[in-house]
Amino acid sequence: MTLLLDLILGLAVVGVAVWTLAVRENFPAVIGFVAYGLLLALVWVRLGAVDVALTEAALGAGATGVILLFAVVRLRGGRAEIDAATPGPRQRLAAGILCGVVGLALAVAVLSLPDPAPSQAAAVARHLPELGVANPITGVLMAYRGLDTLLEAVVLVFAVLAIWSMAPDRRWGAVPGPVFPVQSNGPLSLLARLLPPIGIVVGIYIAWVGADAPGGKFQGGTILAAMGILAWVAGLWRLPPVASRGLRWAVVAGPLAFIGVGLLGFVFADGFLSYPPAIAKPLILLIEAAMTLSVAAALVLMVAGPPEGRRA
Amino acid sequence: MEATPGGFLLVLILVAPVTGLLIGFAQGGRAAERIALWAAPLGVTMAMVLLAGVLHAQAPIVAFVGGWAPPLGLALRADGLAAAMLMTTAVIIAAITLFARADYTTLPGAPEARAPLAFWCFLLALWAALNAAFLGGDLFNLFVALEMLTFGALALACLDGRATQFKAELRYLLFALIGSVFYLLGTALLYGAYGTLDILLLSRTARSDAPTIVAASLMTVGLLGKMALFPLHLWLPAAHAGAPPAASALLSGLVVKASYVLLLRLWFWVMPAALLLAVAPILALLGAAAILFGSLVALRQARLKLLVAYSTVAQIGYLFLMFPLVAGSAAEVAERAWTGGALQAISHAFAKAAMFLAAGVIARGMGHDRIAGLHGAARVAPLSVLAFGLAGLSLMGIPPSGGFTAKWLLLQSALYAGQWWWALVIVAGGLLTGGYVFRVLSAAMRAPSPDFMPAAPVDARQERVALGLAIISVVLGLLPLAAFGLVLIGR
Amino acid sequence: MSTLLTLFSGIAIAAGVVFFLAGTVALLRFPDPLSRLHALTKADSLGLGLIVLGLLPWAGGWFAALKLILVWLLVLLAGATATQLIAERLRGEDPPP
Amino acid sequence: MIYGLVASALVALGLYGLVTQPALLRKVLAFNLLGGGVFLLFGVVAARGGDPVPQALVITGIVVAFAATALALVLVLRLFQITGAATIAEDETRR
Repeated sequence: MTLLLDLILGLAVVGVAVWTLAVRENFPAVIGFVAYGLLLALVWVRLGAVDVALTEAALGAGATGVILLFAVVRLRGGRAEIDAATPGPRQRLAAGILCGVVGLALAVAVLSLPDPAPSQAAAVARHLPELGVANPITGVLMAYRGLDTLLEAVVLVFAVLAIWSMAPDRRWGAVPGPVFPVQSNGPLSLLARLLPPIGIVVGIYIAWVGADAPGGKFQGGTILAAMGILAWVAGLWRLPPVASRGLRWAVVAGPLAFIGVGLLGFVFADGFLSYPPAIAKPLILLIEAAMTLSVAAALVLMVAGPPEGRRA
Repeated sequence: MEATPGGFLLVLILVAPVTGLLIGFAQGGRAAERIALWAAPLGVTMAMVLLAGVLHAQAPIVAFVGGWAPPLGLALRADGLAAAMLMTTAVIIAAITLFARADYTTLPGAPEARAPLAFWCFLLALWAALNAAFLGGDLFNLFVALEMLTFGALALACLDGRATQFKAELRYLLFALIGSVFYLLGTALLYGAYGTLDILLLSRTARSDAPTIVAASLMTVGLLGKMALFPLHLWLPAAHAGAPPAASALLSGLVVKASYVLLLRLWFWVMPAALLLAVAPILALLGAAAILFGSLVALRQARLKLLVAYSTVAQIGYLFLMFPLVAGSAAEVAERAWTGGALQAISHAFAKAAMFLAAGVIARGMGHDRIAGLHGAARVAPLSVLAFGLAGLSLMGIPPSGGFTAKWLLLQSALYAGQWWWALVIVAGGLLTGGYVFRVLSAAMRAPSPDFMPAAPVDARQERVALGLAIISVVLGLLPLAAFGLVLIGR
Repeated sequence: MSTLLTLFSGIAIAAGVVFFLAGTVALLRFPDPLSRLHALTKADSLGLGLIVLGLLPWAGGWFAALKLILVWLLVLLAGATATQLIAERLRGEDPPP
Repeated sequence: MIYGLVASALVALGLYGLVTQPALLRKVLAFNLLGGGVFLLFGVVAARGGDPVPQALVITGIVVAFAATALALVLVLRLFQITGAATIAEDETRR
């Protein structure tokens, strides 16, 4: 029964992927991609990885889908150029064979992975009490592999600045992204008024429970970002200009808090990013709170894009 | 391996530029510039202390982040190679900081502008990413470092905001992303097979089974794409030549070396010797092709910056000649080849950074970078032409430059190992390099036409920085060979 | 008691699935966008509501039950808004009949 | 494991799309399909060992992939705004 379910789900994912690649128009392709992401989230649930399922649904399908849609709306035409650049059947066959070989090699490699599978599960669980958290993923992300997470948070700052730096010089200092007209009534405006209070509670809740249950800063931050984007698109909230100090501190608060707590580890514990067991959980929650804010801010800015409006 | 004293230094050298970047970004362009100016001497000092520490201990310095030992936690390791690369990075970044002040300064009271903020932040960013890439002891952590590197390199290269550059950088991004994906696939398989991604732990357990072989192939192809080894070099010339000079110097001199060091770690640490023996000749063959192809194409370039970029394609090739010479050779020959390879990476970093900076100054002074029209360049920017020539000596491998020592070590070990054909490639590459360097120099030395006017005044300090880097690339060859025993520590 | 609950849940969820199926068939078979929207949202809202209803007894605590109901309400809200937006757009594009 | 095969198929498909689709937007889309396959491979590895570590790696990976996508799309849009080009095919106007 479950095998059948997995089989159907697997086939559906591959089917949607094929369709997304094959369909000629951009818009349905993006819709197909969002469906693909949601199906993948289901697969993650089937694999027992609810944290990843939440991340995939929120970031992989949701946020990625939004920026792809934004791009589709703004990229019009180019059909002739695209057709001219389409590779011929022989090139496509060569590419197909090459990709097939890669896929086949992967399949062989996966099927010949050793049994029983090596696992760090026991080690991860053994040290969780020292951290005061119950969600093993949070333990890995915040403690054992904290450096990965810190660098990843910095990557988000890189991305925001890199995106901004693509702007034309004359737009520097302006508001990021297009400015949407205020929708004083209509369904979008209603949604943008109704949903954010609920969404903000849900986002903070998901970030908060991350210590002990599936959830965390990236999932919660994405929900917060979605609320911000909704209010922005409905014209109810104006993004601060890129020159805004407050905005920039919001983007860097998470990684800075991470580094700050990490450096305190030199004084109070066994070195960088090491938490004294007595206050490990409050420290982790502190970092998570700052990171939630920064993730949300960075995501809104990444969706909005480089500054386009007039100088503020 | 246990954590060693001094591990905090590894953390500081990684965290300091990150913190500087974050605060600089938040506080704006002028703050970022000031932070970068302070970071340069601090960085060189930290790298020197670290290098002295490794030399003193004659063993790698190791830190376990958060006190969690691998396989659960992440290790940072500074062996001799890492210490040498960190030092190289710190010096070149400091030089570029000095060079770039003329282009990207924000005057007091002036509003923040786009390019200066982005430049100083991403200079710090690239520095942090390079440090992370040289120190990282975990294959996934290194993936994150490589991504940081890609983003930073991309942003710096696009700083001028020209459309042609966007196209070149998109091509770079596609190569880099496919490279990342291949690399990541490999790490997934390795984790599935061994339950760890720590380089040292893997080196003790790696087998020659199907998952390992597939992982090794995928990761190697991915990294070769990122470092533009022939025939995956297509993106490099336009991406590096079109960037602003300070960015080109970083990209060509340092960024490609991060993938190289990672490739060394993958093959000389992680993978079992039997696999390495099989793959080494293929890598060297590609390297040889890169040397010959890159040099020949460089010889035919009409533009100075593209010539320098194709020269990078060629010089990257030398880095791969060491693979078959280290693998399976007697210890003494292997040590020579290893030292030669590492020294080539270092001396090329200095020489290529000098060359790109000099080319940038020359292009600005002349108003263009067409080689045929460079007559009079030696009069407009004499020190830059001198820097170009000195750096060229190192690239050609003429004594007493660092490039000479590197290529001489490789050549010797090729002969000792009985693989004389690589020696032929080294000599041929040197001759071709001489050809394209002299082409530029002879054009630059020519007297200009009587009505010649420089397009813009050149900045004397920028010229001196380029010359300084070129001199370092030469002086490296005057150091006693024992000094390079450093890169053997922890091998 | 528990057999009765199981029966209740089974029927509610089965009914919900039927509504989903009907909505999907309508999406594929109906001729114009407006009638597709009409059928789809009705069927999905009710279908999800029935499934949530069927799951409530098994939620294991009032907090989880509340979350299930919240999910349904949010889907209702989002569905209604999206439908309105699509319909508005359609009306704006087509000439009035 | 079924999902190991699904992951391999997704990687092959995504790679094929990335290489053969000429439009930049579709290349970015294919890159994300490909990413889904790569992450799924980590998921299979995690499920085999009941191990949370690869799951944490995937969360990091998804965030990085999103950042890369956002950056790539901005580059694509800027290129389009300036030149009207929707591909990176070589054109003869350069140099």
